[in-house]
Amino acid sequence: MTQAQSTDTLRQEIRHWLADNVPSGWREAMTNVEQEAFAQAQRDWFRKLVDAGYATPHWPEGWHGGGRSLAEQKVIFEEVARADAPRLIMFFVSLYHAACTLFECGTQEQQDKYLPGIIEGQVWCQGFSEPNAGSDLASLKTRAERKGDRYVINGQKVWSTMAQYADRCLLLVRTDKSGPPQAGQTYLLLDMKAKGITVRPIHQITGDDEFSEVFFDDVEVPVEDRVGEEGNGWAVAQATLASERGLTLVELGQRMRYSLPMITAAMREAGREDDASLRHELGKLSARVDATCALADRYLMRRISGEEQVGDASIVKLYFAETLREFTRLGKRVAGLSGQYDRGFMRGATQETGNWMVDFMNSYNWSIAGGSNEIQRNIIAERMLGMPREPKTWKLEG
Amino acid sequence: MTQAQSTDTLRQEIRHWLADNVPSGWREAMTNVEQEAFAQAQRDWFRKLVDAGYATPHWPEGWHGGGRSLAEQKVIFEEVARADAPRLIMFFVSLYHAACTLFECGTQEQQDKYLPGIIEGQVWCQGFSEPNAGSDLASLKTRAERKGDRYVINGQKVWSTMAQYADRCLLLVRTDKSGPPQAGQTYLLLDMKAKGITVRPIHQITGDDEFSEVFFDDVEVPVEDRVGEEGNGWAVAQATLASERGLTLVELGQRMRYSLPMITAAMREAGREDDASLRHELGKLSARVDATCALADRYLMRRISGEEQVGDASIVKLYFAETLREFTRLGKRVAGLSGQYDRGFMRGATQETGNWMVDFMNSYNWSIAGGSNEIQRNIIAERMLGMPREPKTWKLEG
Amino acid sequence: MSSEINELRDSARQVMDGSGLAAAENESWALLGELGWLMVSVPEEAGGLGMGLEAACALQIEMGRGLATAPYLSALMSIEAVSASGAASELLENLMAGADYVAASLADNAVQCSASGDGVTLSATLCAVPSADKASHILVSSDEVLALVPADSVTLTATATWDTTRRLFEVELEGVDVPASGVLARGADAEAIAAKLAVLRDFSLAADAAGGAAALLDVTVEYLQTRRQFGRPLALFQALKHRCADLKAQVVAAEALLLDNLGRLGGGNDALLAQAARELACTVYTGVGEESLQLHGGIGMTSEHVCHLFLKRAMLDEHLGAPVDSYPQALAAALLEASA
Amino acid sequence: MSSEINELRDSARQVMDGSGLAAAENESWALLGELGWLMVSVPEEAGGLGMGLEAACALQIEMGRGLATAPYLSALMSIEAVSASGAASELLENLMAGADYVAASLADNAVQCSASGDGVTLSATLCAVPSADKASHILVSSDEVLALVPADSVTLTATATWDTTRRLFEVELEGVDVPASGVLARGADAEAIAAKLAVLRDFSLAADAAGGAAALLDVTVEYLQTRRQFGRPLALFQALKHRCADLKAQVVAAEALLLDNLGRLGGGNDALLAQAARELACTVYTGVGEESLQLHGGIGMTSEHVCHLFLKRAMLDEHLGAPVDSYPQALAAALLEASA
Repeated sequence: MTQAQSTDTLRQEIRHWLADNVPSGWREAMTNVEQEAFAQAQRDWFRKLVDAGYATPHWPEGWHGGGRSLAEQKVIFEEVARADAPRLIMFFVSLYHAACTLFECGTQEQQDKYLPGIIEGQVWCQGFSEPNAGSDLASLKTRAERKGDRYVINGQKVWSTMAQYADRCLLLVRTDKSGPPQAGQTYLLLDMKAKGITVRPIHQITGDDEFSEVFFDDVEVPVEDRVGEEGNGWAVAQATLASERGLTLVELGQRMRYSLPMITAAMREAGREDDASLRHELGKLSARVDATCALADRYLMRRISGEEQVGDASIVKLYFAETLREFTRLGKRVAGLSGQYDRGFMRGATQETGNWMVDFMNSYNWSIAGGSNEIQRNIIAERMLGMPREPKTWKLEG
Repeated sequence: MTQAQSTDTLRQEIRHWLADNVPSGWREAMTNVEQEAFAQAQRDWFRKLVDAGYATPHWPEGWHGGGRSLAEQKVIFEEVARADAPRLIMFFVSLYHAACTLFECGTQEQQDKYLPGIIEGQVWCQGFSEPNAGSDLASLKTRAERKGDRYVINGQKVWSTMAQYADRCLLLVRTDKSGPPQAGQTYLLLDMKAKGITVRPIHQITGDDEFSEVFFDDVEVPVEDRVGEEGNGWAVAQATLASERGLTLVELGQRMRYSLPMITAAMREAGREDDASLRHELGKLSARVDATCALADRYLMRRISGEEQVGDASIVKLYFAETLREFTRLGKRVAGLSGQYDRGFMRGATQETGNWMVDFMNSYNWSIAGGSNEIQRNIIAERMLGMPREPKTWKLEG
Repeated sequence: MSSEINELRDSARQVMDGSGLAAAENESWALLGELGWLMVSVPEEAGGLGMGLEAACALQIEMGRGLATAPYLSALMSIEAVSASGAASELLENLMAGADYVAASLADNAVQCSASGDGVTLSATLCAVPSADKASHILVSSDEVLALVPADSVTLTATATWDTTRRLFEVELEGVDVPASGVLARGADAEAIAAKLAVLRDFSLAADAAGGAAALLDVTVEYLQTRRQFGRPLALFQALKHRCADLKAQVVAAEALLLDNLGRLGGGNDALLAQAARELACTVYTGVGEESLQLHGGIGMTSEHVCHLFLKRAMLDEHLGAPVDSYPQALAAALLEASA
Repeated sequence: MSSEINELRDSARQVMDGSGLAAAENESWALLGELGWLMVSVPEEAGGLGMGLEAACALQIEMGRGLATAPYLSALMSIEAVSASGAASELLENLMAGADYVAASLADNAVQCSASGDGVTLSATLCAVPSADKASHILVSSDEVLALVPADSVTLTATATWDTTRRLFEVELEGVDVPASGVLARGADAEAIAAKLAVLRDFSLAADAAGGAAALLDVTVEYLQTRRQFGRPLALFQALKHRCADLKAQVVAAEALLLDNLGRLGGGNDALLAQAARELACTVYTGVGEESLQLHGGIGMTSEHVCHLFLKRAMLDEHLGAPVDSYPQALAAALLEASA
């Protein structure tokens, strides 16, 4: 069987499976509900996907569902988008970030200890971002002091997805203040039930609270839960961040493409399907949406063929974020006053709810988080175009 | 008579005068002609305007046509725009830059020596900009060495309007290399017939050649033709640049407003006057054009009332340049393929020729020259919004 | 703008600053009456201050800046309607004092009107009626009729928007009989007043947007000055500086057009002047809102920071008045007609 | 893109580099024939290289990058027409070798066609026909008829555009009688071939734009690296860096869409794939052109610098093919239809 045949077969399989298994009406069911209802729905959907073998295609052969090629993984993401299935928001960190970090950088003991729990549904969260750091990961301030066979943690993390439901946390801490900011960082696996941890949900402007702040007050982590060497945390974190390898943007691009009919529907609802002005913008947008998908696809292909170059990922993310903004902006324009009504928040719905103000606001998740558009532009300018980096030292006038 | 009555009377007067005197069909007559024909037309129009007293309203009372208030000057510029009269491109430097510099900073002897010649039609050019300096006026490199009662000039200037027709030049040179770049500059009045001067017209992308490079090879200037003290040239140059006090942008804004019918005409010609998409853009543009005029007007009023603040002028220029770009872009879109045909160059026509590619390219004169958009943004950010200036010293990484 | 209006604006800013960015509606409504802001544009002979639309807009700029919660524009529209129709002066006095509130829709609505004895029978769904639950009457305005409908004869539905600084309602009239005493004007008179109300509405929305945009830009620049990243203040990064400069130019331009067009009122093209001001100011406000959120980064995504309040108000302002795209269409139509 | 096509593209770039940015038309035309570039997309059974539209576009990208002067697209359209109609193989051979040139219009044109004996009588004004003065025949294509008209039976008018890298003509046919031998196809066959020609044309314009945009951005970044102002290289200013980064993302996106859509050909929506690629690439090219001129400052305004050549070609590319605004309209119509 050729590779193309194999992905075609998989595509048919998962398409049928999704048709039978995607919870019907999940968007409506997730509107204006408490977070626990969403968490339960996530657990149910996780169980189904895991059991069917579609949640762990990127795990090594031998693990349940594992051993799929990147091309096959892409098919799964595409079909999930096509079926408008829920995203596994609560388990993304465990399935991708935690698992890939363990496979790449963890010891055999760590793998044996944690990977089975992930398949069983343990929730992990990420503890990288800090307040007032924005996209400046290197400025990390949360301290870990070595005391015997433990690290003692003090500090604060922020923007941790579903941290209030998390069993464990991928934690990046500072163990050494001397030297350049990227050095002196250490990577720990933290038990979220440990003493001294406080989780406080962040109230977002959409009404959502999927992100949290996490506070650490003398929290102890055994040394055996350190990944990599002390001081090598930055490198391990890069492995974590690279774990989804562009699959998310393949999925999000496809979701956006499949959502274009939301705009045509809104035009019809407003009786403006023949409005040349809206059609002009819609046509321009549709070419951009197609280009977003093409970029994401080609990026993944380059990863598969090992031709990825520095900055490629930045272009995909920047272009997606800007196109998504335009997408939601046009929807908002078409919807008019009715698009301004607060119809409640749909949990886990990303930015394709048709509640245009929510979709518009959620589009900022992609232009700000995970390296803002501004950071991506720096990377593209400096590392692809070879323009000089921001000066390291500088002095103001006067 | 109140001020409002006085400007109303003037408005009626000049409106009638322009109706009788604007050379009919001047745009057609200036299309695809040699520069000498344009120069002659400028001379003729200059003579008419001077004789009628409309060329020197900003000169002090006692001079022919002088003693008009800024409000009255504004009326003249507005009516010239409304009548689509030619701009006095070849004489703008003499009437405004040279004259105002002499009135403000010149000695009595210099005023007596040069001002009558200006009224008689002497052409002046400006020698401020230098190659590779862009908007960085302070980086001035053209040298002047004092030798007895003369300065000896060596170097090069660029972007000098109609320099090949100029009798004299307002020249900014460096007399001292030590100290900060804005110091050590000296302001001279140069005889363009002096030995050692070479003028080379610049071929512009529009086919025009109204700007020139000017080369100086041991050119001598008598010390009595220095304006202000040696080393004080920067301050004198500021007086030169401030001389038109926002009147140009009042005129250009009005010209743009009066040119909006060029776009509606193009829509009709293309049979697209009912196209909602074009109407949408036209409507948005028209609000911006109105705002450009409002900005220019209010800026001038603040100058009159002494309330001008630093950065005000930058906003007017930046907003005009960007709106003009949009104006020409929309015209180009409406005109379609026919807008791409090279219909020849119309001399002295600024950017309202309806030959949309020319108008589009000419719009860059306003976003690049006289302090580029980028410089204006720096000024607005730093001096109005109080954001930090670009670091004075800096060091690249690595 | 005259010095009288400049003074009014300065004092308004002090008031708005005093009550914080967004005083509670009850509190600020009482203040509106006390300060006489509801009577600024009513002619002196009708008991008002006679300072015209310029004064009302000056106040609205400051209320936009301060994210005011009181239904000022709606109240002004009713006051204008009552004043223009020459109706009972007692009602007008109560309205100007803030003792009574008649709510007006901030949207374009279809109204069905039929004669019924001396009065009329009205059916309509009025959108975007602010604080209708506090109103004694609802103003119904169309090109046919201008009427006051008692609040207890209509059905109110709260239509919450994302902008929590204002409370909008949908008002349903199902064949409501209005006696002659409730009919302020009919026919050409009603049409003329409806046109005046649209001018007031569009200019006021422009003013709210101009004020809000300016305030939000201030907030954003201050944030960039304070916040450090990569070892330096964000305000040092030229890319961010240039974006702020562009926003500043747009904000100043929107205010310039607003004030300039207010100064040109009465020349026979009031509707267009208002529409142009509204179009530009609301476009600028949403643009500033969009950019400001991005420039704030994560903190702007939290409801703790004030940024989103401006953004949401900007978005709602843009969709109040006539349908958003009708503004550029109207401006273009006028140009095409003028050059026909 | 297959490795075969990558190789073709690499070699094309070497050729274009070798002949400078814009080789003279005569010179480069001869080269086109020699290198076999005119036969890349002709099926092997018809004597071509059978590498499809992807190969033609790969070459066009490089020709856009190098501001090529030869009428490649026009020639390819004629070759495609002759090849698709199965006409005399001798003609096809000559065309593929570059020994003969049949010029095709790069615009949409109205053609009047009436039967005349075995042949047809044609009247039309064909716009944007490149290098028509060098052609033996003019290709006339419509939904009714596909024909070759001898160049001596038409009137040519040079229509100089600002883009001096290409020479366009208007071709006037006033009731020209074309014998049956000159009629390549009629009715449904003609319509099908016209549709194929439009796909070739739109993809090729996209390719020219994608190549030109990438090259111009390179030129611009290099300029910023070299040029110093205020004591530092312009490339150090973050505001300029960010603008270049945005352009880079757009250029890469336009090429991605072009190549992706080429890879999807044959699925029944070829026209839309071509239109989307054309729409995005030409929009990006003009955008890069506009920004590049600004980023170059004064030097970009002089004809000494290469910047304006790209800008003018970008603007012309955008107005070749169907009318500029018809592209987004077509894409929107397809979406509305699909969701009806």
